[in-house]
Amino acid sequence: MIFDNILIYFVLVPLLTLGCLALSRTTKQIRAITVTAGTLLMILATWLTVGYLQQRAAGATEEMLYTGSWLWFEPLNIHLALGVDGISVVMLVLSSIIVFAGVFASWEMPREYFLWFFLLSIGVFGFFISIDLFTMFMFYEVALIPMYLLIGVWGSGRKEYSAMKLTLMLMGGSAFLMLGILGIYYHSSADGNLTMNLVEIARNNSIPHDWQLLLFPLTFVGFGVLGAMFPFHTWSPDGHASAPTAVSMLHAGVLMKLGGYGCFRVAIYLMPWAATELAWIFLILTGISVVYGAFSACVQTDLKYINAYSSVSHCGLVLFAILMLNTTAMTGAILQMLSHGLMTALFFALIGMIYGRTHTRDIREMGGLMKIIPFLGACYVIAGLASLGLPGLSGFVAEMTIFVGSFAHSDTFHRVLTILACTSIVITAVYILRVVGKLLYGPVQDKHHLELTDAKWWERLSAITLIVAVVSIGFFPNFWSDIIKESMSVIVNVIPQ
Amino acid sequence: MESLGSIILYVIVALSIIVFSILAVTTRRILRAATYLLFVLFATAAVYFMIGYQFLGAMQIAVYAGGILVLFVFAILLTSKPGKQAEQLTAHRRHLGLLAAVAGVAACGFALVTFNRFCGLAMPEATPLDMEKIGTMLLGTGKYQYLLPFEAVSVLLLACIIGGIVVARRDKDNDKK
Amino acid sequence: MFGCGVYGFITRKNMIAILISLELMLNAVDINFAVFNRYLFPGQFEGMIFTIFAIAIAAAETALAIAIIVNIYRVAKNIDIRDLNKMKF
Amino acid sequence: MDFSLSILVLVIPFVMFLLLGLVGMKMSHKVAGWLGTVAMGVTTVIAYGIAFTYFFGTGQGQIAEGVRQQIVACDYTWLAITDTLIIKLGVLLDPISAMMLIVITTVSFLVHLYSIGYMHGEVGFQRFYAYLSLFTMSMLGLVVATNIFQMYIFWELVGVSSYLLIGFYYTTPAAVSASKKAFIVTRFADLGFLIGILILSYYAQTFDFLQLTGEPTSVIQSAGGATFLGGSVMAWALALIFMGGAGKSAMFPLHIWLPDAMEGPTPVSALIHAATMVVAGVFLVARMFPLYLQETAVLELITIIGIVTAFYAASVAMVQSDIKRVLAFSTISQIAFMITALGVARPEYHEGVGYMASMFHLFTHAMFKACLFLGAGAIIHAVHSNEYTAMGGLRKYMPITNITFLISCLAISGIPPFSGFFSKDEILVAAYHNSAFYGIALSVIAGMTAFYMFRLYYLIFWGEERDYGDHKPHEAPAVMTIPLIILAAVTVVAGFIPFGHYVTWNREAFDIHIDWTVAGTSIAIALVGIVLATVLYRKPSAVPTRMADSCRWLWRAAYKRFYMDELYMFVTHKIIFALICKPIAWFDRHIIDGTMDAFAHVTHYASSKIKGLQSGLVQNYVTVYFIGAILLAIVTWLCVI
Repeated sequence: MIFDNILIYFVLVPLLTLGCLALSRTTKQIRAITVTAGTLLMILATWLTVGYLQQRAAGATEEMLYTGSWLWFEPLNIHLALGVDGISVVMLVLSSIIVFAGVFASWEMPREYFLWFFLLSIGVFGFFISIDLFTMFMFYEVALIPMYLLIGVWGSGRKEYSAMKLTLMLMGGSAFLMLGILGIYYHSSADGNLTMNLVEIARNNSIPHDWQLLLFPLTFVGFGVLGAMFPFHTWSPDGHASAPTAVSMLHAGVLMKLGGYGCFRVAIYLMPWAATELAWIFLILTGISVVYGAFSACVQTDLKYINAYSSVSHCGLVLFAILMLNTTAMTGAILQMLSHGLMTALFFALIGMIYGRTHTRDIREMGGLMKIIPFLGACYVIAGLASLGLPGLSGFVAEMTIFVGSFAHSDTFHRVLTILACTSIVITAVYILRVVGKLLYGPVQDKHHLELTDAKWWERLSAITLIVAVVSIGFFPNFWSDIIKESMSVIVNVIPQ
Repeated sequence: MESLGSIILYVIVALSIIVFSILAVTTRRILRAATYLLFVLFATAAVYFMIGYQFLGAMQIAVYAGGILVLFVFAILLTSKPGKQAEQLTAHRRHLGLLAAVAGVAACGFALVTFNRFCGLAMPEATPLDMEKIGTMLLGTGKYQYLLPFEAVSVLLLACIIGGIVVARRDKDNDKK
Repeated sequence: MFGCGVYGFITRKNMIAILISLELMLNAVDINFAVFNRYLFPGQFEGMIFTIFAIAIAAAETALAIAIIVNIYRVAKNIDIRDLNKMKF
Repeated sequence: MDFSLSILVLVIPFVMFLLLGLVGMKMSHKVAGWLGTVAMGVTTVIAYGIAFTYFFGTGQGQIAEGVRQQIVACDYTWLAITDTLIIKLGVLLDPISAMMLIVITTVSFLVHLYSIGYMHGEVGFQRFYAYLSLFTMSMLGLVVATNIFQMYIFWELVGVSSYLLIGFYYTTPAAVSASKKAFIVTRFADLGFLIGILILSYYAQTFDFLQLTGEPTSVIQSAGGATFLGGSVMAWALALIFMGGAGKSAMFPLHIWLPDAMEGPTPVSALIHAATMVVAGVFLVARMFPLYLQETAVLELITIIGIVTAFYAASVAMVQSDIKRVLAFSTISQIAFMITALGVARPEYHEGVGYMASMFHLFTHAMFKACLFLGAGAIIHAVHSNEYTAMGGLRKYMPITNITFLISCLAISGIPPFSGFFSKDEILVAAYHNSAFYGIALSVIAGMTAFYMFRLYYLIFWGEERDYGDHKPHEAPAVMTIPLIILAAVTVVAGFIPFGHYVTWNREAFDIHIDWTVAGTSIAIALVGIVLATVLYRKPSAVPTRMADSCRWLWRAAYKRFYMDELYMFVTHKIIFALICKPIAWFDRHIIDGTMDAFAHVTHYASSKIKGLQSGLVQNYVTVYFIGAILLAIVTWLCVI
């Protein structure tokens, strides 16, 4: 019945951890539980990937594997429909790695923190495994609420303000989303029995054109707000700056990918005609957000703000690539999601550790940390180079695929925008090196920085897991890009050329 | 046309009602307002008599003029030291009130004028109205009879009495203060 | 008369004055009932019965109002309407 | 001998990088140093083996009907972007890549050897060797790339390793900003390179060099004459690709990073800024030469940039005070020579003598420039200062360095017995063939090169004696002088290698014959330069200072590198940072954030206003109620009629 499908465990494991956490008392127990949960999720993800690949190798051609759907709410015909294709497998792997690293990055946190943390992860995992529109939206909300509490309670700086702002803006986004989903639901099938299931809606493809023109912007903006599209990105710098380490890791790493994944899975997959029509508006917006994020990162002084703006720029690139509507660019987008997720998580983990030691995030006050904390310094340089797009690390692979894919459009409008996006690699180089130069190299500015201790074993573990992931994608990209490309071609041939 | 006398009488009564009600509302001293209210009540009773509803007029005089007004006087004496209550009003409230009153009168006047079906209608012949008829009407259960409202009002009055007593009962601890 | 009642109700500060204007308004209504009944429906007496009931209820109401006023006076020592805004939002 | 061994050339340095990088800290300096050098030695031996079997070996269709075949040793698909555009990692052997293999591995091995002595006692010694092996790996990868994307991948890796090496002394802010500047400028050029690749890939639908250079004409036709702002798209693509090369080889507009890159340790400058990295641009143009031949306009552009850079660098080098800066500018001008040689090369004159000449010059230049840099390193190591004012009359104290320095100076200024003469002479021949103007310009610049090289030589080794206080400058230790001697020996011998037999643009053998008229003029100009330098600088005399004062303005401008750096700094800091980034950040903080906060504020204000209505005054309620009732009446009345 429900328990034979592997996907459901992605939600059950965090639920179980919530239960055990509620009972646990000492921090030792808490750590034990959270670590086992993290490792369990990692094992689940790898087992899912292996199983998925075997099924694909064995010639399973239908789009979604491990499908199963249980009726939930009769009148609206809402099912808990689960299913996973290449892209969601990749996303699940990403989120499980980040949750695992997140657990280690928040070692000294109290019990309640982990309660909300795992609730957040339930939302995230649920979102990726569900194919039913309504369940997707529900998990999306489940992922939003803990954000407020985690930032509000354990954050730093103007935490209440940014927690409030973050949640309100994302709620605003999800309001658009709700409109979009309802619109889609009511047009989901011509013959009357309306369905929430993504795959069926795509197959019927019965949403009339004029409705598509209305619903597409709604859903795209709804998810775009989370994916930090240009005008709606202001929550990201504040939200990340005042969130605790692991939360901003999970948020920047995975939740922003929820936006991108949603855009592409719901907005484009279900309303392809409108996608081709309206792509140019959003292309301009995302084009701006790529360059805009990079430029504003050049002048920030707070470490987390720099990283937040760089996530705005990279996620803008993701949305930019999705709107190119061809297989290469979209595969590139998913790769970029994967690589950016890992990179930002690594960045935030390191920034958290540095902040834990120097208690300041202002790069003007810090300097010459390379000699004092060599391990963290080296990891920071690797993370910087990865987000810079150094070949051999994941950033390069994703960006190149995106640029090659988006070059496929030969009209000058696309060409100009692509070149604009390409310039972002230079600006990224500028602000990454500025930070690395100020933070790690140069003379030590603050005397009492001298006796800082280097990374502890759990901090090393979380950093190393992420670095290994980034390097593995960088060295063997074909493995990932094949998985994504297969399931992407199914979606792309829905789009009228 | 009716007799000249009744018209004159009618005018006198109407004028008195209007004048006294205006006075009642605008006087400084509360006691004087009560007296003006008394005159207004008498004038209304006169109107009832004019249209031939003697029972109604009597009721009015007995209950209103007699009962309620006396209550008022008691209340006034109980609650305010005589002669002190010089009231002054904020201009804003006065204008607001005036505006509301004038708007109300205009609306009702306008409504009356448009239904001009009956103005200038002569007084129809007075149907005999004796107490026995009123009694049966009040207590009968036929088509035009009002037993149910009668009972309802009686219950209401009972509730009122009890309420009044409870509310106005002298509070034990209050006195000790 | 009804107009004066309304004006009085709104502008007066003293609660009893308000009650008086209330009475004015009620009487105005009673007159209307009676007169309309008399002119339009000479046969029936709804208007009159209505007025009778109206008067009865007015009496009850005034009694209660006075009781409340007395109580308020005992508590607040003055019956100025503006001080009674405990029930603010 | 099959070439599967060739992949080892890449793997060994990479393994060394990982080993030294991760475990290096634990090792002592000695162990790490020798381990790195031995590994590099093994790579050099393998590279030599491959190159010789390629050039001299028979069999396996090395030389099919006179054309030396391009052999793809191995190919591993790295990333299949689309079914036609596949990025492969592999090794492609053809004349220029084999020649480059020799150059890179020899220089890198000698630098490894040299830096054991030079870097003795430096903190982070192992890290230095790790970066060196990373650099060598990426440079070798770049050279043997089978497709243009693999070249781009290693191109970026070279950029990063040069960033790490330049910024080795990361405690000094100057080194940090220099490495940052180097990386950003090269990164900017790589952007051009990337866009060029993308255009090429879109039109030619392939990355592979064999297909691109195999039948260039079809590649150009495939562009279908699409034009973009005037020039044909292919011309744009090739120009952009050249821009990438220009950035890496420090051509005129993008040269600012090279002089500052001297902040890095001298062995780094020797390896990167003399022999290998700067030459990447030349190698790129050479690799894509058949395509460039289709677009002569681009070749003209290349020639012009080459000549401008050569002249600019030569003039600036004449007045620099820091010896490493002089050598840096001389590198820029020599690279410009090679680029111009490629620019002027046309298949119809003399079977593309320009192409062969530039490759030959590349080979010889790598040798003697590395020798010069290592020599300079030895001098700085002895005198502990870069400025020539602190040197003078060193010939007594450092005889070996003196001789090797002299040999390389003679080579670079093109004096017959040395290799520099042969390669530079070929370039001049090719230039004269193309157009007399280029020829004359190049010979004048050659003369200037001779002048500033010997100015440098005399200022260091001759001139009046500085009082070196108690500790006299001693000869560099053996491990540093051996590479010097080897390089000097090679510079002497290299001139006589019949380069034409091996490296030509269409891979047919072709023998060089010296065209004595051109050679004569170039030798004459070079001698004039040398004589002028000896007269001015051999004896400490006031003549040079008086000359400098006469044209004070020009001298200062040249010294300040014609204010190019200030211009760049102005552009980047003032314009980009102040006028773009800050307003955007401000805009973001206030306008967009502002609107969001404005929403919050508006709702708050509205709610406080509504709150006022519940004033608790009974009478307010009554009035409102009453007016409402009347309005309602009116409305119903209106609707009724």
